[in-house]
Amino acid sequence: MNEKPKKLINTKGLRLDGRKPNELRSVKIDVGILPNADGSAYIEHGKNKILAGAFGPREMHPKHLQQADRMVLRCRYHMAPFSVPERKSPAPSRRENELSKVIRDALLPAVFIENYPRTGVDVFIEVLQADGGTRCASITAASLALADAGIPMRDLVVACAAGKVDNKIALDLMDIEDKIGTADVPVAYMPNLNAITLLQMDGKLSLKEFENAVEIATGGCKQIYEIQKEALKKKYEIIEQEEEVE
Amino acid sequence: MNEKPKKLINTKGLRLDGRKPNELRSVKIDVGILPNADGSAYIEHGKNKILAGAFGPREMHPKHLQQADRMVLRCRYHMAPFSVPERKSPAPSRRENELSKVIRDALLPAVFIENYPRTGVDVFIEVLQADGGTRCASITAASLALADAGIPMRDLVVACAAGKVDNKIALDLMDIEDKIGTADVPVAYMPNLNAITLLQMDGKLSLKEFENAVEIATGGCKQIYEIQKEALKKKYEIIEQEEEVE
Amino acid sequence: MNEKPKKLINTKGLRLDGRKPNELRSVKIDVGILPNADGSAYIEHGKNKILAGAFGPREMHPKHLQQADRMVLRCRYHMAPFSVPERKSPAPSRRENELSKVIRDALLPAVFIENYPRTGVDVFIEVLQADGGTRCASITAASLALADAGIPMRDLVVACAAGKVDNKIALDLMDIEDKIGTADVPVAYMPNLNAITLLQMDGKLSLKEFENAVEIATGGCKQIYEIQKEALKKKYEIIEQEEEVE
Amino acid sequence: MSSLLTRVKLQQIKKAIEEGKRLDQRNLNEYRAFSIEQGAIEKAEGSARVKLGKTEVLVGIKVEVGTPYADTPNNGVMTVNAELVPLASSTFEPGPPGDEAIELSRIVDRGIRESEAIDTEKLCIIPGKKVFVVFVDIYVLNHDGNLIDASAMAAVSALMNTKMHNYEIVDEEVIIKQGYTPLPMNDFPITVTLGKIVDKLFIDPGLEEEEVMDSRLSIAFTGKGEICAMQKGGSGYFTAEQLKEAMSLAQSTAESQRKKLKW
Amino acid sequence: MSSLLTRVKLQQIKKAIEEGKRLDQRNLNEYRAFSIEQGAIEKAEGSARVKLGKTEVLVGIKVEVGTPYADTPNNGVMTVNAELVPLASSTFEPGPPGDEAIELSRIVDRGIRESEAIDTEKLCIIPGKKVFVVFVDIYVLNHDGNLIDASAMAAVSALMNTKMHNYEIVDEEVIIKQGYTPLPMNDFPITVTLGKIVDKLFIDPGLEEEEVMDSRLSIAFTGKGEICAMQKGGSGYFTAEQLKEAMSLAQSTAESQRKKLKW
Amino acid sequence: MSSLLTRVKLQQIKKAIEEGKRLDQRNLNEYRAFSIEQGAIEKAEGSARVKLGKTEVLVGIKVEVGTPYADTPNNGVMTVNAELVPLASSTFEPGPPGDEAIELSRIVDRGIRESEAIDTEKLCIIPGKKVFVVFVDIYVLNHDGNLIDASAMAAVSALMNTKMHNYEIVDEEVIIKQGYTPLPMNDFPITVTLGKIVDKLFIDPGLEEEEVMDSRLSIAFTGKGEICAMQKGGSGYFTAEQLKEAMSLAQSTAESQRKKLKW
Repeated sequence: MNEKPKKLINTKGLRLDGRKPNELRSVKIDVGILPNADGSAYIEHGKNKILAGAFGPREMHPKHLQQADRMVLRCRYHMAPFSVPERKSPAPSRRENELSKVIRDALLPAVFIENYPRTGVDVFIEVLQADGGTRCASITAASLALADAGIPMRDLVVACAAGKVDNKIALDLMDIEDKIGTADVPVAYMPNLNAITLLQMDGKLSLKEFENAVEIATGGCKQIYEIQKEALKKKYEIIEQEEEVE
Repeated sequence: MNEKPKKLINTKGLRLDGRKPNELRSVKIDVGILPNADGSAYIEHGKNKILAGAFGPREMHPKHLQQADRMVLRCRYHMAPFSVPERKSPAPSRRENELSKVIRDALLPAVFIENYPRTGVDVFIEVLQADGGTRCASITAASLALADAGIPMRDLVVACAAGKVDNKIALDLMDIEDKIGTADVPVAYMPNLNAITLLQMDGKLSLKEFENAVEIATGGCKQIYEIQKEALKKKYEIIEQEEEVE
Repeated sequence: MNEKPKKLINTKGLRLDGRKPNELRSVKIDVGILPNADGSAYIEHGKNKILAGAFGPREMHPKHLQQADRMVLRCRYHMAPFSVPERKSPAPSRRENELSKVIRDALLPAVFIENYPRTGVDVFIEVLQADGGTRCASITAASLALADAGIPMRDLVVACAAGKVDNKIALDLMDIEDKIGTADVPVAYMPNLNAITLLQMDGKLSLKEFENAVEIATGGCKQIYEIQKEALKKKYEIIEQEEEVE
Repeated sequence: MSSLLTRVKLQQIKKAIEEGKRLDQRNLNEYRAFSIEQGAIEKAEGSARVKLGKTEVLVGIKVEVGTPYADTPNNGVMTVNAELVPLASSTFEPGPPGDEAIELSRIVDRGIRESEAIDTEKLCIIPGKKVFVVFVDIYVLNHDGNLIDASAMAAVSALMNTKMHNYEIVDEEVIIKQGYTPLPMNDFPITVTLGKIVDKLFIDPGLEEEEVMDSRLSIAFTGKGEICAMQKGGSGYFTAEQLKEAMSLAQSTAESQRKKLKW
Repeated sequence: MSSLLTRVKLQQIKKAIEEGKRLDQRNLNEYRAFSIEQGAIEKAEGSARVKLGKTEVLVGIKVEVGTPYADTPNNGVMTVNAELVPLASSTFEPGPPGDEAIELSRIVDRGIRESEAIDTEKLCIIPGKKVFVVFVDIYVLNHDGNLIDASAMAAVSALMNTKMHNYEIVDEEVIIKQGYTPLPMNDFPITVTLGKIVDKLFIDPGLEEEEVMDSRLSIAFTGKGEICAMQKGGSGYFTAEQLKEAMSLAQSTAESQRKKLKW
Repeated sequence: MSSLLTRVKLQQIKKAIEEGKRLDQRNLNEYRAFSIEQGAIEKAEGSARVKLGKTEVLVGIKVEVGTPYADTPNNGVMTVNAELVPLASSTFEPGPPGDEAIELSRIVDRGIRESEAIDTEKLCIIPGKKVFVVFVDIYVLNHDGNLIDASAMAAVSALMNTKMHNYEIVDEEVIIKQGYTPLPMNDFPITVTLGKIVDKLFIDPGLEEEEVMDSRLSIAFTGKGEICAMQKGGSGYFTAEQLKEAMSLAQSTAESQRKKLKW
């Protein structure tokens, strides 16, 4: 039942799910959906389903990790045991540990960390269903959770990958394309500052292909950025309406 | 060699060890047998052999667990590797963790925790041999260890189970009855206050059978309560005698 | 390929590597080779290759381990995964934990621990290649790392084993002799004080054989002591030369 | 926790209940409204997301081939795990399950196991060698009280929603075929939790009520109304009379809850 | 630990020993009285409870079927584990064995292993595939000094008391039969520990003596009087002369201890 | 870390780089001198010790028989682990690998894996059952900056130096024979790391430079000049223009580094 398809792009130039090479999967985002978190967001990016919650700024524990001149940002990327085809142990894997670190490195450039010295902010990311590109969708949601928590930020961070499938550079790989394809380049981006904050790669690409991949990935980021902003606006419209009612 | 018997109650109405359905196993208790603990008790309940030691009230470590308005009670239920037919790893299992929690919940109602704010009391329970009903025997011993340590208490807590074997409600199941029987209801009880402080159940019982089981379990508790008090008295008689001699 | 030799000492009285029974393996030592450690030493003892680094005296963490009247010495003996024929997990084994403790007990008698109250000194030992006698070579290197860090000491500690192979007491067993031989006696020694600070044994020896083994082991220690002192001197000659040049 | 709420509010809650009222306007024997979304995680073999007031629990089911226990060679295996993920409450810490999570998973486990809800004999592939293992993973997404009932409800809803791959056995190897079969279920338990303050009992405690209540009692009932699991929690106690009242309150609540489910 | 006793008392103990006396009236070369209760845990394959002064150690033995080590395919396996359970001393913490417990288990292990006390060849079931594994679990129930000797004595006593199930092999499977056979033993080691303060040696240190002594030396002897294991501990040292004195003191003590055992 | 250096020195380093200079007199695009000693650990199947400035990394390779992954039954397995041993820096703590060590091992892993440096098909012994497992253990012995490049270089050098035992298969068992074969290698990647301060890029950051730089970019190149792995680190970012500049700088550096290696 795990037979691999031979072609990822058909003769009409379409991918297995009908997308064109430079087409995003559908992206839906809701902000502020976790009552107990200070900020939160839920993203469905293709079949990925991911929750992000931000807590803080709050007193930093343990104390010896406090920084006298800035806020400390911590991230935890975690996958639910049922999020992947074979049950995943709930203990964090080395991959999850690495992704927690690179996601933090991707969010940090956006945050005015000097604003709240001695405090800590925790971002918890839970992947409920995974279908390729979870680290990107996690960053997109986590940056909204931070914004929703009222953390001062230079810009939202938005992320999307591009890769190489059937010898073509394609946008936003889903799981099977990631597995069978020959390269994957996840990119996180702050559109207003034209700043790349996450960049990883595996596979093989020429320098030219790589530049092409980064270009179409940032293009994808710009599209998702609009959805991000819309989701944030919607949350605050609802709040304003609620306030009017009161 | 592990052939299961077909009948747990024979035609004369007696169980595999010759007891009647509403008969306790033999219970022997010694108080104050651990020189280094502040209070201690040893119980042989049937073939169960269990030690409990109490330490405190003492300074609570780590400090952030201190409570400004009360004493903190901690319990650890632990089984020796050789206490069961197949060697048990000494690392605490999920079952041991759960039992530590429910035993603590069973002892707490008896303790005047507001008497010693900021302090901690630790109760350590070691099951040296297990034969069904260890949580009950542990509670019986642990409450004596607390009393022996001089912790002010509303009453002793005493525990005993009842269950259903061969379609009959029976008192104080031993291991094989617990395994083959169809229900087990462990009950902890403070006789003077008529207060049930532990109640668990697994198996299937009608509401009526359940009420019956609780009734005969509390009956068993009352019998063991006498043995508890006797053991406590014996310890203090010995001390008084020793003091007279001096 | 793992065929065991039948004889460890041949008809000429020589061992598998050509040594006589009371002959040491070659020992080379360099002091001060780790730039980031406060003191360090590298030893090649036969095919053993071991690094030791000392850090401190420095503030002791965690604070509750501080001692008001003395310095605290901590040791960690650790083997690289590639140091032994079958890859070793990098997590410390029970053997490594025990050796960390006995090595600390072997070094402590040499250190004036009352000189730096409230501080801590850490000695980290990494076995890069193991060939029998790693605990002894580790002690020899670790005591030099402490001296190189400027920790005040009564004497250097030097260590060497003796054992029984082919019914003969022999000095400084290598791995295969340790495995096939019938006894091994590692000894650590402070030559100036004639003080034995580590003594372990496994195998079977008569009291007389044991005394003989300790005697030739301390003899070996005395030889290595000269190499130790030479290595320390060399380090400080180089420093003095460098200072002259400046 | 008491730093999270003013002592005043907690006192009010307590006082109200002692007077037979609740601050959220519920009657003492009134359950909060709940919703169940089955199949929320379409890539899992089964799943359900339950909202009970603001408490939210997601359960995902994975079914994999494994080995049976030595003493039940003809039965499949069920294992329940609960994660109190830190985004659900500022009081939850990342890390391996603590006592609270372990107790939660074990209560849910017993309710399912003792009611014999899953027909584990039908999960046997090759007796003594290969069986299906059903992993029930409880994921608490928001904590607003009564995690036990919400988790039990989500677990049972997810199991009722579970589809296993069809398979055949070739040379003792399991070969997955096209199509799916529902997980074989005999029954489903309903778990009802009530709280106690002094001598007042109330159904389905909310988070703030949990902080002031003396004790908790959770009871699971089979489809025939038998009791199949029970757990007392908290630092208080029940008298025999209170217990009787609690049992009857729980049973009638379980019946009315069962009617709301369409299975 | 020094907070547990007044410094004054510790000074007295030290001073007394320097003068050749002990505060508990023992001679320097005098062992505390001990008792051995074999079979204390009747459901284990073997067990023994040893009291040495107020020190109390329980050892239980389990014998199970397992796989041999690759380099000894014809030999059964022995494994020793020690738990310093927290009810034995306010200085013992719950959790995985620390350095002290690990050292304790390894000293006891070496004494048994190097004396070849267990006839491990007789524990082979199917060479290279199945052997008996002997689990020696040391449980320290009260700590009043010299855990090494008490544990070694309890471990050996438990092994001498161990009975294994009879079995037969059918199709490479081990089938348990009725009846029992004693664990095959060749020998049993006696372990003697002595302490040193300045230049005075004394046998069987008590807890308070352990707190003031410079160093410790533990020596295991076979039935023929050979040395089969040794371990120095503590932050002090032994001169060659002290070592010689210690060895002879230990050997004569081991002989008299051995006579007290009836095996 | 800033307690390790005076703030003054860190300010100087930063200011110098902003002016296009480096405090250790290197040009921005200049690598530190390095040396490679292959075979340092003669008892391992392969090993290499790399010094890059004062940074020192030892990699040892063990090759053992294991089982393949289910989805690649015809391929051997490679696994990379990194230990930041505490003698390498006062900032490294003993214990299981932290985030930094895990990231390091995963970057090195991806460079080797994605360049298909090892011919893993030749490491298959019995398809689906037995393959060779290549353990790459990175041991950081001194930390003076740019652990990524030093570790990648040491790992590749060790693999190029690795010799496996000859073997034959008898009854599905692997029998080791006399003699050795080199590990089958197709290619070797070169990894180049650069730092960024404001808009200045510089190659091969030293330890102090790492403390003041905004971000880091590591790129691995195959023998044909393709990119095969990449990782951005640190709390800063790259603009599209900076990224282009970084790629071209890294590529030319990788080419000149490759020429210095004789393989």
